[in-house]
Order: sequence, then C-alpha cells, then structure tokens
Amino acid sequence: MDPHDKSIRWIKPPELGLLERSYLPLFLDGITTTLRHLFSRKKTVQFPDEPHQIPDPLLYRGVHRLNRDEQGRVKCVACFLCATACPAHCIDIVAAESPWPDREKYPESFTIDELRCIFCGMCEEACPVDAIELTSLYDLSGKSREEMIFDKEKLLSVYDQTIDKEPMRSRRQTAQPAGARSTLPTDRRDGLPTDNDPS
Amino acid sequence: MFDIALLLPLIPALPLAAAIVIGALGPWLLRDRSHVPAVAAIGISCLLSLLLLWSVHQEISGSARQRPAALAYTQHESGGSAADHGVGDDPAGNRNSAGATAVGFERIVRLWTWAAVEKAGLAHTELTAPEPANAGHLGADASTVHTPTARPAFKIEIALRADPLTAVMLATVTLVSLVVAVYSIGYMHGDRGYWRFFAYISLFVFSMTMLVSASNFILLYVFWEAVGLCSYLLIGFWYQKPEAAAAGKKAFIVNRVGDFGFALGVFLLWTTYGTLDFHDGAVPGILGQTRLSGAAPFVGGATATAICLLLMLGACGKSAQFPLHVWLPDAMEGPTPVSALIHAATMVTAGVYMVARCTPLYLASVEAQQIVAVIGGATALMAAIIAITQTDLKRILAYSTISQLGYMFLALGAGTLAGVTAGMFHLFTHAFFKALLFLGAGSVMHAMGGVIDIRCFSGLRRIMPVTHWTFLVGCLGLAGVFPLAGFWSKDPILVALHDQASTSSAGSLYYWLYIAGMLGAALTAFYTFRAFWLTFYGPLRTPPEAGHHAHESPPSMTGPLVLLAVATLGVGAAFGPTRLFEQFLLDTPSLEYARALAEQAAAGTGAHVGNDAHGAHTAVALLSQAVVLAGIALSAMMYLGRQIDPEKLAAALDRAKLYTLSYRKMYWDEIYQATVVWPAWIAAQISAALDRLVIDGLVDLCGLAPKLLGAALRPLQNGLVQYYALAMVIGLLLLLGALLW
Amino acid sequence: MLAQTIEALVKIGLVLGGVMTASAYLVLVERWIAAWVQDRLGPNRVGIPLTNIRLWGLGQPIADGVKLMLKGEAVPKHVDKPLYYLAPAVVFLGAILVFAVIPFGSVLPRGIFPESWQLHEPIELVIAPQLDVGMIYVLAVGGIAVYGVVLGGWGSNNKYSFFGAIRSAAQLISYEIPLGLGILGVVLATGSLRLDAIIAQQADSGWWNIVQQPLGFLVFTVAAFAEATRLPFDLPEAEQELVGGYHTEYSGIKLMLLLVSEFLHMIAAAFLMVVLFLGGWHIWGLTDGIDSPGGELVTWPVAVLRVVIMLAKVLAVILFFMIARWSWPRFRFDQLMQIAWRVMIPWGLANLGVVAIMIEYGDRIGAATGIDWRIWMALIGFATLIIVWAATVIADPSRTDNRPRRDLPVPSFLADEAN
Amino acid sequence: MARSASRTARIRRRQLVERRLPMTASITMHYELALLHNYLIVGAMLFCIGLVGFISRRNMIVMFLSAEMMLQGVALSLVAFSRVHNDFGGQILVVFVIAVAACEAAVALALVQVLFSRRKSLDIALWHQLREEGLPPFPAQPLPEQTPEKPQWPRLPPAGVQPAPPSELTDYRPDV
Amino acid sequence: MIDPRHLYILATVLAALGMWRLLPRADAGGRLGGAALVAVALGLFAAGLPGLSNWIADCVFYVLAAVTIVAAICTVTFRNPVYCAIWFGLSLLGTAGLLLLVGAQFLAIATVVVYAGAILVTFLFVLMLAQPEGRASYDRVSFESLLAAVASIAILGLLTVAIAGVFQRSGESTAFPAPPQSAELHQKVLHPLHTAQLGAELFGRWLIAVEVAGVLLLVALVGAAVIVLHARSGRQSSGPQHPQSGGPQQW
Repeated sequence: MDPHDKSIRWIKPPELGLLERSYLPLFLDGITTTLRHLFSRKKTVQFPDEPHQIPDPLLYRGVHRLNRDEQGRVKCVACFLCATACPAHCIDIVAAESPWPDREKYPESFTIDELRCIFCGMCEEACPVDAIELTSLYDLSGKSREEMIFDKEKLLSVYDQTIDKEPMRSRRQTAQPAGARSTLPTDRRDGLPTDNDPS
Repeated sequence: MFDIALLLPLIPALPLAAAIVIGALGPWLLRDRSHVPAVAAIGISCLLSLLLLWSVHQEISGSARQRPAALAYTQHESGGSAADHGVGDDPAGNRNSAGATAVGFERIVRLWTWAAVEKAGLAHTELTAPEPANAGHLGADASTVHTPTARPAFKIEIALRADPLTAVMLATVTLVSLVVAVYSIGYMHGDRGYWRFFAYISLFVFSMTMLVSASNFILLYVFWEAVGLCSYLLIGFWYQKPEAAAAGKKAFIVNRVGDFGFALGVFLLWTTYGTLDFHDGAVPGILGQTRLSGAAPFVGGATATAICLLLMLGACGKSAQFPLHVWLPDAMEGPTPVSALIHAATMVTAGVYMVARCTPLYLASVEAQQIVAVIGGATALMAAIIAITQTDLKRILAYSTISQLGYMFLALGAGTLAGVTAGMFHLFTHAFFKALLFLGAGSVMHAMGGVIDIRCFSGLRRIMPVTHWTFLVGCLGLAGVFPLAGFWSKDPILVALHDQASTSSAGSLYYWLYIAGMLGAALTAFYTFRAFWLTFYGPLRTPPEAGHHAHESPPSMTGPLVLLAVATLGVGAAFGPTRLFEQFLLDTPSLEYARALAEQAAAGTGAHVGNDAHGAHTAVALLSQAVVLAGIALSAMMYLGRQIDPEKLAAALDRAKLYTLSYRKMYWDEIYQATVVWPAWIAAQISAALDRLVIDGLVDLCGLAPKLLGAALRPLQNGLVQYYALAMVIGLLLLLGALLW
Repeated sequence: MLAQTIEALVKIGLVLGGVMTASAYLVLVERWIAAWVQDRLGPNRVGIPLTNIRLWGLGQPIADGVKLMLKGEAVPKHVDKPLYYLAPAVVFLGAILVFAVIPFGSVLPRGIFPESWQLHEPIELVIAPQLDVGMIYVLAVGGIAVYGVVLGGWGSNNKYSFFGAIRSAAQLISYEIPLGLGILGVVLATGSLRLDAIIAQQADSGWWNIVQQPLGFLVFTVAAFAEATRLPFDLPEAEQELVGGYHTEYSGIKLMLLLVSEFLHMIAAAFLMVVLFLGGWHIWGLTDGIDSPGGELVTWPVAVLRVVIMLAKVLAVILFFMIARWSWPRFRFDQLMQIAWRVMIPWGLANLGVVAIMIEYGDRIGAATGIDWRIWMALIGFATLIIVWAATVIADPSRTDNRPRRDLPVPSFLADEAN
Repeated sequence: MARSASRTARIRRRQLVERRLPMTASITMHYELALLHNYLIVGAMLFCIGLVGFISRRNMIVMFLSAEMMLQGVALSLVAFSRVHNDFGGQILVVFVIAVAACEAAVALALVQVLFSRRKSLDIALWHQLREEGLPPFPAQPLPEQTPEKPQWPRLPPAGVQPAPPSELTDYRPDV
Repeated sequence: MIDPRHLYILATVLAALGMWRLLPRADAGGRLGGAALVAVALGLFAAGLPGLSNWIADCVFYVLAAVTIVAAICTVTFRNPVYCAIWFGLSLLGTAGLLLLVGAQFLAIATVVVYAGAILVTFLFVLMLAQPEGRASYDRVSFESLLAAVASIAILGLLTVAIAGVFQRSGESTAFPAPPQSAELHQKVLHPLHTAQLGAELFGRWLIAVEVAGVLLLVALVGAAVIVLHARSGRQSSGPQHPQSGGPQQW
C-alpha cells in the first residue's frame, strides 16, 4: 500500500480517556468476562452419550436419499440435472429406458460418492421431480472408501429409514407459509429492499 | 524603613534581572510585551533611587548636627621640600590647615570580593609615611596612621557607595531612563528587534547605575566599558543599515582610545596610591575619609597631572570632547530614544561624573584643571559653530550635546567648588531638556516617516501641537532663557568662570574661556531656534515618506514629552535660586573636601566666597540673557521673518570658507581619515604581506623536512585499525622477549 | 559423600519428575480452562486405556506426550541443522535449570537420617541449597533461555520463525530489566539473594512482600508474564501473525520440548512470584516459623503442610496465568516495548527507591510515630503504586504513532509495487 | 558452605601429595599455587586467542567478540590472583571489567549498526578513512564468488492444476 | 625429566601453525590439519600443567578449560559469524564454570547474566539483522593470518613460559609469598556469604569506583542512543520533506 495514495482515507484512532488509559476498565472487563464464562453453563453436547438434537431437520443437509413415488418406484427420471448441478461431481447416473409408461427414462444406476460430496444441496435444488433430497442424518461414517459410495439401493433404503421423520419436499412446500418476498416494501423505485431501510 | 544597604544593590539588580528575563524569554514568549519587564524594573529602580535620595538627605540632615568636631589631626605644615616626592603642592599644602573636619557623607555597601591578590603592590611607605625630618612634628596617633604599610593586597571589591553625588546621578539616570523607556514603547512599536531593544535598554540602565554607584576604579572601569558596549549595541541596533553598523564601530573604536587613557590612568592610580578604592579599606582609599581629612595626602606634581590627564582622556572619549568628539554625531544612527537616553542624558555625562568624582585629584594639579577647562571651552565653541550649519535635526542636537558637555567640562575646569557644582547642576538640568529635545525630535521623525532633515519639512506646529510646545520649552531651556532650567545651570558656570578670571593666577586664560562661553551661549540660542523655526514654522510641508496623514505621536510618546517639559520648566527654578542642589551635593566627600579647601583659601585671602561679587554675578546673568536673546532674535530674523536671507549670509561667509568649515564639521572626520585611518591601513597591508610572504615562507620551509619524512613512512598508515593492533602486538612481543630473555 | 549425592539425586528426581508431570498436567488444565472460558467442557475422555474409565480426561497428557514422541519428525531441508537441533535443547535446559534454586518447601525435620550418613541436616527442600547467588542465578538461566528461541528462529531459516525470534530476543532482553528491578526490591528488603532467606524473612515478619511492595509485585508479575511469553505478551509466537513463531518449523519431540519449556517457564515464574512476594510456604497461624534457619521446631506435619501450602499457592498463580490468557488481548509489539521501557522500568526504579528509603529510614519513622514501620512501608508502598500509576496514566507513555510516514519517500519495494 | 568446608578439609589433607603427570616430571605444587598457575595459563590462552581474532578477522562483530574474549582472559587471571591473595580486589576489578565491557558493547553495537546501515556490510576493511591521504584503499582480495546454495522453497502449483509429485517420490513412496 | 617450559615452546609453535591453518583464508584448505595441530598443542599445554591434587578437581578443571579454549578457538576461526557468537557463548559458559571452580560465585553468575544474557544476545541480534544472505566474502578471508597468528601465539608462548618459570623457581626459593590456608580463604574469599562480602567490599572500599562505573554506564547508554538516533535523523533529513510537514497528522 502506498501511503501517499490520495484515495486513502486516514481514520483517526479513538482518543482514550484517563480511565481507559489507566487500563483498569479493560482489566476488569476482561477478567469478569472470563470468570463469568468460566463458571457458566457449558454448551458442549457429549455426542455419543447424548444424541445431537438438530434444531430444524428441514434445514439440515445430511445424507442423500432417493425418494419413491406412491407406488414405491424411484421417483428419479434420470434427467441428469442433479449431476450437472453438482459442483463436486459426485453423482453418477446411468440412464435407461423406463419400464414404466409415465416417464421416458429411469436411472439404471444412481451412485453418489459421499466422500466427495460437499453437502451443498444443489442436487436437491436442481431436481425437477423432487427425487433427490438431503436428509438430516449427520453421523455418516464408514470403514472404507467403497463403503461410502452409495448406490441406488442404499439411497432408497435411506428413504425408507427417514420417510417417517422427514416428509418429502413436495409435501413440505405445501406447509410453507406465504412467500416472504411479497411482504417487502414496493414503494421504492427499484423495489429492492436495502439494509438501511428503517422498516 | 528602607535601608540604604538594601536599596543600593536593588537599583541596578532590577534592570539586570529585566535584561536577563527579556533576553531569555523575549524572542519567543514576551515579544510585543517585552517592554513590561523593562519598564517595570526601571520604574521600580527609579522609585528606589528617589527613596535613596530621600534616605541620603535624611541621613545628611540628621548627621549634620553631630559631625565629629575634629579627628585630631595635627596640622601638616607645607614644606618646600615636599615637592620632590609629590606631597603638598601649593593647593595641597594649603588644604591641610583647613582642619578638614568635615568629610561628607558616604555609605559603602560591600557585596562580595571579586578578586584578592595578596602582596600585589609595592610598599607605599614613602607615600604615607612622613619625612624623617618631619617625624618629630607629628603626634603619636599620626604615626600610627602613618605606619609603613606592607605590600598592599590587590582586592577588587564589588562595593557600591551611596553619597549625594551618586544619589543625584542615580535619580537622574533612572528617571530619564524611565521616561525614555515609556517613550520607546510607542516609538519602537512594531520593530523586529523590539525585545532586543528593551533588553539592551535594561542592560544599559544596569550598567549606568552600577557605574555611578561603583566605589572603586576597577568597577568604574568595568561598567564604563559596559555602558560603552550598550552604546555600541544600541547605535548599531539597526545593524542591517551599513551606516548604523559603521557608526557603532566608530563609536566603539573612538571610545577605545579614551578608555585606553583611562586604563592607564587607573594603572597609574594603583601604582601611586596602592589602592583603587574610593573609600577606605585596609589602605586609605583614593577618595576615602582618611585621605580627604588630611591624613594621607594627595600626590601632586607631574604624577597628578599625568593621572588627571589620562583620566581626562577617558572622559573625553566617553563625553565626546574635543579630539574624540567625532563619534557622537554619527551615533545618531541609533534609535532616537537611545540618542536621548545614552547619547544626551546619561552615558555621555559619565565623563563629567567621573571628573567631578575625582575633584580632589584635579585639585592637586592646576595644569590639569586648566587643560580640562580649555578642552571644555574649545569643544563648546567648536560644536556650537558646527551646529549652526547642520541640517539634520538630530545632528544639531548631537552637536549641542557636545557643546553642552563642553560647558560642563568648562565648569569643572574652573577648579572651584562653585564650578564643580555648577557643572553637575548643568548635567542634571541638561539631562531633562536634552532628553526632551531628542524625544521631540524623535516625535517629529516618527511623524515624518523617518525623515529628519529640517530642509524637508516645515510648519509642523499645526499638526503636532504637543511636540511643538514641548520642543519650544526644550529650546528655551537649552538656550538658557531666564526662568528655565538652562539659565539656572548655565549661569553659575559663567559666574564661576568669571570669578576665576578675576581671582585665579591664570586669570587671562579663564577670561578668554569666559568669553568663549558667552559666545557659545549666543550660538546655542541661535542654532537651537534655527532648528525650531525651520521645523515648526513656515508653510506646512511634509516629506513624501510621511504619507498623507502626518499626525501627532501617540500618548505614550507625548506623555514623556510633557513630563520632561514640566521638569525643564520647574527643575531649574526649584533648585537653582534655592541652591538646594548645591547644598546637597556639598556633602559628597570629594566636594566637601573642595569646600574645605575653598574655605581655607578664602580664610587665607580674607575674602568670602560668593558674597562680594554679587553685583558682578548679576551682570554676568544679564549679559548672558542679552546674548541669548540676541541669538534668538537673529535666528528669528533669518528663518522666521526672513529679514536676512540666510543663503546670502552663508555665501558671504563662505568667501572665507567659513560656512564650509562649519558645514563640513571642521573637517575632523577627514583629518582622522588622513592621519589615523589611512596610515593604519597601509601599515596593516604591509604587515600582512610581510607575514604571508616572509614569515610563512620560513615556517613552510621548516615544515618541509617532516613532510618528506612523513611521505616515506606514510604507507604504514593504511587506515585499517587491525594493522595498527598488529604493530602493537609485535612491539609487545619484542618488549616481552627483551624482558624475559 | 555418597549420601549427599543420593540426597541431591533424590531431590533432582523429585523436582524434575514433579515439574515435568506438572507441566504435562498443566497442559490439561490449560485446555480445560480454555474450554470452560469458551463454555465448552474440554478434554474429558481419555482415561485408563482399553477401558471405559474416563477419569475426567486425566489420561489426556499421557496420550499427548506419547503422540508427540512417536510422531514422525519432519526436518525441513533449508534449516541450519546444528542450530536447529541445538535450539530445543537450549530452551529446555534454560527452562529446567531454574528449578535448581527454587525451593518447593522449607526443610525436613532433623534427625531422620543416621549420623553416619553425614548429611547436612535439616534437609532443605531445594536442589542446590546454600547457593549464595540464588536470585541472580535465576536471571542468568533466564538469559540463557533466550538463546534457544533466537537460535531456533534463525536456524529455521524461515521468515516467520525469524520474526518470532527477533521479537522474542527483544522482548526477553527488555523485560529482564523490570524483572530484575522487581527482584531487587525484594532482595533489598531481605538482604540476601537466597530464596529460602527471602521466604524466611516474610515468614518471620509475617508481612508478605506483596503487601510491602505492591508496585514491585506488579512490575515483577508483568515482567514474569513477558518472560514466560504468556498472553498478553506472547508476541514471539503470535499465531495470527507468525504461524507459530520460532517453532513454526519444529515437530515431534523437538516441538514437545519447546512447548514443555514454555510451561516450565510459567511454573518457574509462578514459583518465583510465590517465593518473592506471596510468602512462600507461609500462612499466618499455620506455618509461622522463626525456626527456618535451624529447623528445630519443624515437625513432620509442619514440613508437609508447608509443601502443600507452597504448591497450592503456586497452583493458584498458575491458574491466574491461564485465566489471564483468555481475559486480555495481546499487545502490539511497539506497545510491548513501550510498556517495558517507559512504564515498567520507571515503576521498578520508583519501587526500588521507595524500598531503599524505607529500609534505611523505616525503623526511625516507626520509632518516631510509634507505629510499626512495616505498616508505614505498606502504606507508602500502596501510595507509591497509586501515584506512579496515576502519573503514568496522565503522561501516557505507552502511546505510539504507528501510522505510515507519508512525509517520507515511498520505499523502493512499495514503489515497485505501485508500478 | 559446610560442604565446601569439608571438601577443602580433604584438600588440605592431600594438598602436598605428589602427582605424576603422564609426560612431565613430577611437579609438586601447593593446591592454591597450582590453581593459580593453571588459571593464569588458561587466561593467557584466552587472551591470545582473542588477540588473534581481533587482528585477523574482518567482520566487525567477530572483532568485538574477540575483544570481549581478551577481557575474559584477563578476568580469569584476576580472579585467580584474587584467590591466591585472599583479597577481593581482583574480583572487584573483574566487576568493573564487566561493566566496562557492557558499555563497550553498547557503544560498539550502536556504531556497528550505524556503519552497517551506511555500507550494508560488516566488513571492517571498508572503513579505512584513517589512512594517510593519497594511499590507495585497501585492496580487496579477489575471491571466487561463493554463490549461496539456492534454497528450495516449497512451491504451490497454479490453481486448478494437480501438483506433480517430486521426482524422488515417484519411484519410492514410503508413506503410501 | 622434561621441563614444562620446553613443552610450552613446542606447543606454541604447533598452536601458531594450527591457528594459521584454521583462520579463514582465501585458499580455504588445511583446516583439518590445523585443527589437529591445535589439538596436539592443547594437549601439550595440558600436559605441562601441574595437577590439582584431587582427581575430581582435575577433571572439572580440565573439562572446563578445554571447553573454554576450544570454544574460543572456534569463535575466532568459524566462518559464519552467528556460529562465532554461539561458540563465544559456550566459551563464556566455560569461563563462568572456571570462575565457579575458583570460588567466585558471584562473578560466574554475573558473567553469564551480563555477557551471555545481555551482551551476546544483543550481538547475535544485530548479527542476524545485519547478516546478508550467504557467506560474506569478508568472512572467508582474514588480515595477515600468518603474521597475526604467529605474533599472538608467540605472546602466548612467552607468557606461558614466563609463568611456568616463575612457578618453578618458587618451588626452590621461599621468596614466593606463601599461599593462603584454606581456613583463611573461608574467612574471606570463600566465605559462605560470599556475595555479601563482595558487596560490602565493593560498596565500601570501592564505592567511588562503583559510582564512576555507574556514570560510565550511563554515558555509554546515552552515547549509544545518541549515535543511533543521530544517524537515523541524519538519514531522514536528507529526505525531500521536513518530517513534520504534511504528515498524516493533517486530519
């Protein structure tokens, strides 16, 4: 940085009062804060002993699952949108002619490498049929790399395990309240909210 | 209430403190307020001086009643054989029969001893001891006084004295200084060296008060030089002006000539008397009670004349008397308040003061007295003649100062008590009216934007009424018109000369001096009023430098003028006819001695001093008034009424080169240039060439041999310290080896 | 001779073992406190291996030590190898040697060993008893410890390490002066450089030096923090700026030596604070003792109690060290230096002067006023503390102007960048 | 102290025992005198080694180190004399030597710092202004320029490109 | 019977040659040989020393002396100035040990505190800041290495021979002052309160000298500060602007 740069705005450091210069307020402030926290309630969760409570399972992004439709078939139509959207390239789909009349394709194999996955939820966003979803299962672990590559069956089994706790997204959305954006002020010319807006 | 011992050191100490404070803080803290410490210190000093004056007066009047009747001195007969060792020339021989009981009033304040050298001088047994032949005639106590002294110690005491003379001088000096300092506030306002000016002024007041209150010759000499230094600094105050710098240098160098004489006089005093103190110490002081009361006689003869003339040389330098007067007109380059204070009222009178202080010494040498008188008379007349034709207002006043100082010396040289007191009284009054005139001239100069040439302006009375009236008072005072100060002080001088002309053995000499004095008085009146008419009357003209709004000076300048004008009006009448001043001064030991001598002489001749010649005195006064009025009238005719054309008169005079002689200041500067400056310069050039070519050449020749040797050894000094260390180690090795093997 | 050697060896073993164990467990304590201050629980799992017994995590230090010792060591290629290897050894040596003169109790009772062993009884609980220069020895060893840091930083041939080393050298040298000044006050009050004499003096008079010389205590404490490079003075290894400071390039057992040395410094500083200012093993009414020179009155309970009290005090001071770490932010380097040279050294000098005056004239003042002169000393000590603190606050010497100098020409490297 | 008392008691018992040196004649010497002798020789050695360094080294700081070493040699001798005379004078002189050394170090370091900042070098040969005028400056000995070994810093590859494994690791990878 | 003086002369010659080979030189060879020569010379010197009548004292002395001297030689001969400083530190520690051995506790510790703890670290500090990259050419050559080594070591030879000669004569005559008895020593130099004794002497008999030394330290402190500050301000004033004009103070 060139100190002669005219565009630099030099900020004046705050002037300290006599009391602040004496270091005592800072001293007392520091030690009282420390002591208060030293004896305050601890927030640690003793994980294996106590279960970890996820505050809102609907917002948590855990292990994937492949949803089934009402007839128990996989909902996926092998459109590759999720694989395209995936930034980690961890979804591998092999499409095949659909055996069912209501769609053209279905995934012959559907593999997610959970080790590469970054749990960003892009696949969930991209899916046009709500076939792939992220559950709130967080304690994913395995003893080998192969074990961590989830195939279609395993993903469907995740659905089977979690469907009771977490309904499918299509059903979730119906439960959502009316869109928040509609309540934004529109009298401004650009119609966009600003952070400074007192309302 | 106030002890003299406290007052006396405080008077100089305060201005010194002010000078130090201003010098230290002036440039960055006081700046425009620099006058505050100076004026405050000088004001308090002035107040203390007046208190001192009063205290001295109280002491005198209190102790006059109970003066010891006699100190039991036996009469010392004047012996013809005394002449060979210098004791008892005729006045000195006579004075011992005066009884000499009254030795005046003095109070010595010893602050500390500056230097003390044991057994520095020669033993002065032959000075104080009576002759073996006369030993039998002396009383027992006289022999104790006259015990041969061992070699006296040379001691310089910082001793101040309070006696009437000192008290009067202190009061005059501090009063005028105060007035001038107040005046300077307005006059010097806005000058770059404002603080410097007041520092110098304070320093000057310190030096001057120390000078007049010093009680030995060393201290007197030291502060003699100190006032010279202050004068130099203040003349060259505007040192950027080459004229001012040159004037300062000139003043300094010319003064050195006088001071050299003074120093020689002091040396001679030491070798003669074995002490330099005025007062009595371990050794009877030169002007001490012992000597004055007749116990230790004054040296007479050639020694006395030499001492007096050497001291006189110093006085000539400081007081700008005849051969050494050339610096004073140039000194007008300094600020006008400086001219008023230093070069008119106070410092230049130091010579007069010193001669007055040493009256007993002069009384011991008639020749010296007469030379003083001649120099004074010549100076008075010469300066007056020069002043007639000058056009610079301040120079006119400067020459008038020289002339008036000449009057003072004339009075001192009269050799009578009346003369001495008259001289001192003239000094006293002159301080007021000359300061007034200078300050008035400064006021004019201030208004005229720095122009002081009287040809450049006229008719200023309309725009500067206060200055006009006060200047008029000053002119009348200087001219010596009847009820003003100048009359009351100048008249006794002429009277003393007249008396001396009639009574002295050298009557004709004093008669001519009396005529010169009269002539001088006329010329004084003439040139004073010439300047006055030209400045304040006639059509109103101002120089372009004055701008469009030439105006009266501010109150801080006119106030002092009015004050001094009132003093000029009142002081002569207050002290002149009442003889208060004279009576007061007479209690000074030196003058007391002169009085005793005079009384004795009067007793010897059977006449009574001052009484018989009353009619003659009135005549002298009337004559002088007539002469003065004639001078004023002539100038009025020439410059006010234009009845006589001054140019024509000048042309007529110039046919005999008289006008040019006066106008060119009698060519004194040219004479000095030709006789002193050029020869000295040529000698310096020759010496320089000699030094450069011959002596340096020889020295260089001697230096060549080591140089050649050095060139051979030079490579050893290669600048790397470690090689030097190696050389040391090898040397150590050789040394150790030699020791151990 | 043999018995004396054995005695010395036993004491060395006790101290070394105790201190090393303590430092290991203090790491655990430090982590606990760090966790608690941040509302966490801290390590609490590692207990007895191969069982489920957790013991609040008391096995953690062993696990840490084993891990560090067994870990692969990476020696970078660019280091100056001799210096790089020398540094941890010097640091550790400097840290451990201090304990030679630090007493960990008073004395053992007389007569517990046979006469024929020719032991000098009573046994003093310090490795090198009777060392007449005890306090200066501490300073000397502290001075040696600087080398390790400097050499480590230089030998690592890495700019972060070098910055850390240079900072550390400057900091440690600077803070040795206030440290010495704080010690000097106490030494002056005691009249001896020996640490046991210092404790004995406090115990005999019943006035701890913290009461007598609060200003000295403050100066010493701050200097001790800085010498131990603990927060808020841990500039040599400021993680946010210097990665790891002088031990950036170290790993494995060498890193462990460096880290342990830091804890040893802290322990030594705590011991010194306790010995110099907090009365050592002395508690009023419990372990008063006029007896310390001969130990005649020391019985076993008293001897043990003194050790316990001393260690308790030390532990308390160490806990303060740890809590302080989380309470106040790190100083900037210029502030660090300002505090040393313009605050702590004048304070130390003021304290020294006041102590000297009180030692010389205190009893006369006491005699003149009829009040115990130690009360006077305490009062004057606190008054001095308040006065110098107030003077410092008003004079504000620790402020520096760190803004870039715009009146100077642009440095060449910046000019290049601008182009 | 008592311990050292007993030690010296033992020494007193043995202090006149003859001892045979491997090569030299048997030298019988009082313990204190032997101590003095040995210390004087060690002190002289330190002094002279420092002298060698001071004269021959060109690095200013090494020169100062050598000078300090000479002081150390003197200090050793003084302390030995102090002991043999049973007088503190020698030790006190050493105290002053240390004080003077501290002063010297302070001023010297300040000077070195200033000199270094002028020439960016600690070479004393650059400072030979003391030499006589007209002499050539100290001839720098031509030395083969010793280029410092180029340090191998770890380098990060450009973003997005897999770093190539180091050549020595392609053949043998003990960690895999 | 071999006169130790002959040993010393031989050792001197070897040591001079060895030092010459060890010093940094342009040809940069023969250092191993130099080291060997010096080692032999040191051995010869050691062989000439009289024993201390106590094998523990002997061992301690020889070890400490060897550490001191070897470290000193390394200080002088190493090319890298940082190593020189480190070696000097070791030499100082050896010296401190020697001082401790002779009973000067306080001086031993003071040497470590002042020299090793303060002076040397500061040297190191400056050295590290001032050390340019790589080995400077001036560290690889020395001035007049042969002459310097020979002259200096010759002084060593003279000194050692003289010392040995004096002590040999002392065995024959009784003119040599009698060495102090142990009890006397424990009364004074080896007093248990050694530091207090030294301090009393220092601040009693030598108080004026202490004051002078204090003034000297103060002067050195001020002088050092002035030198550095003066140099710094001199550099700055050559800049284009006045330091206080137009700085960041102009908010």
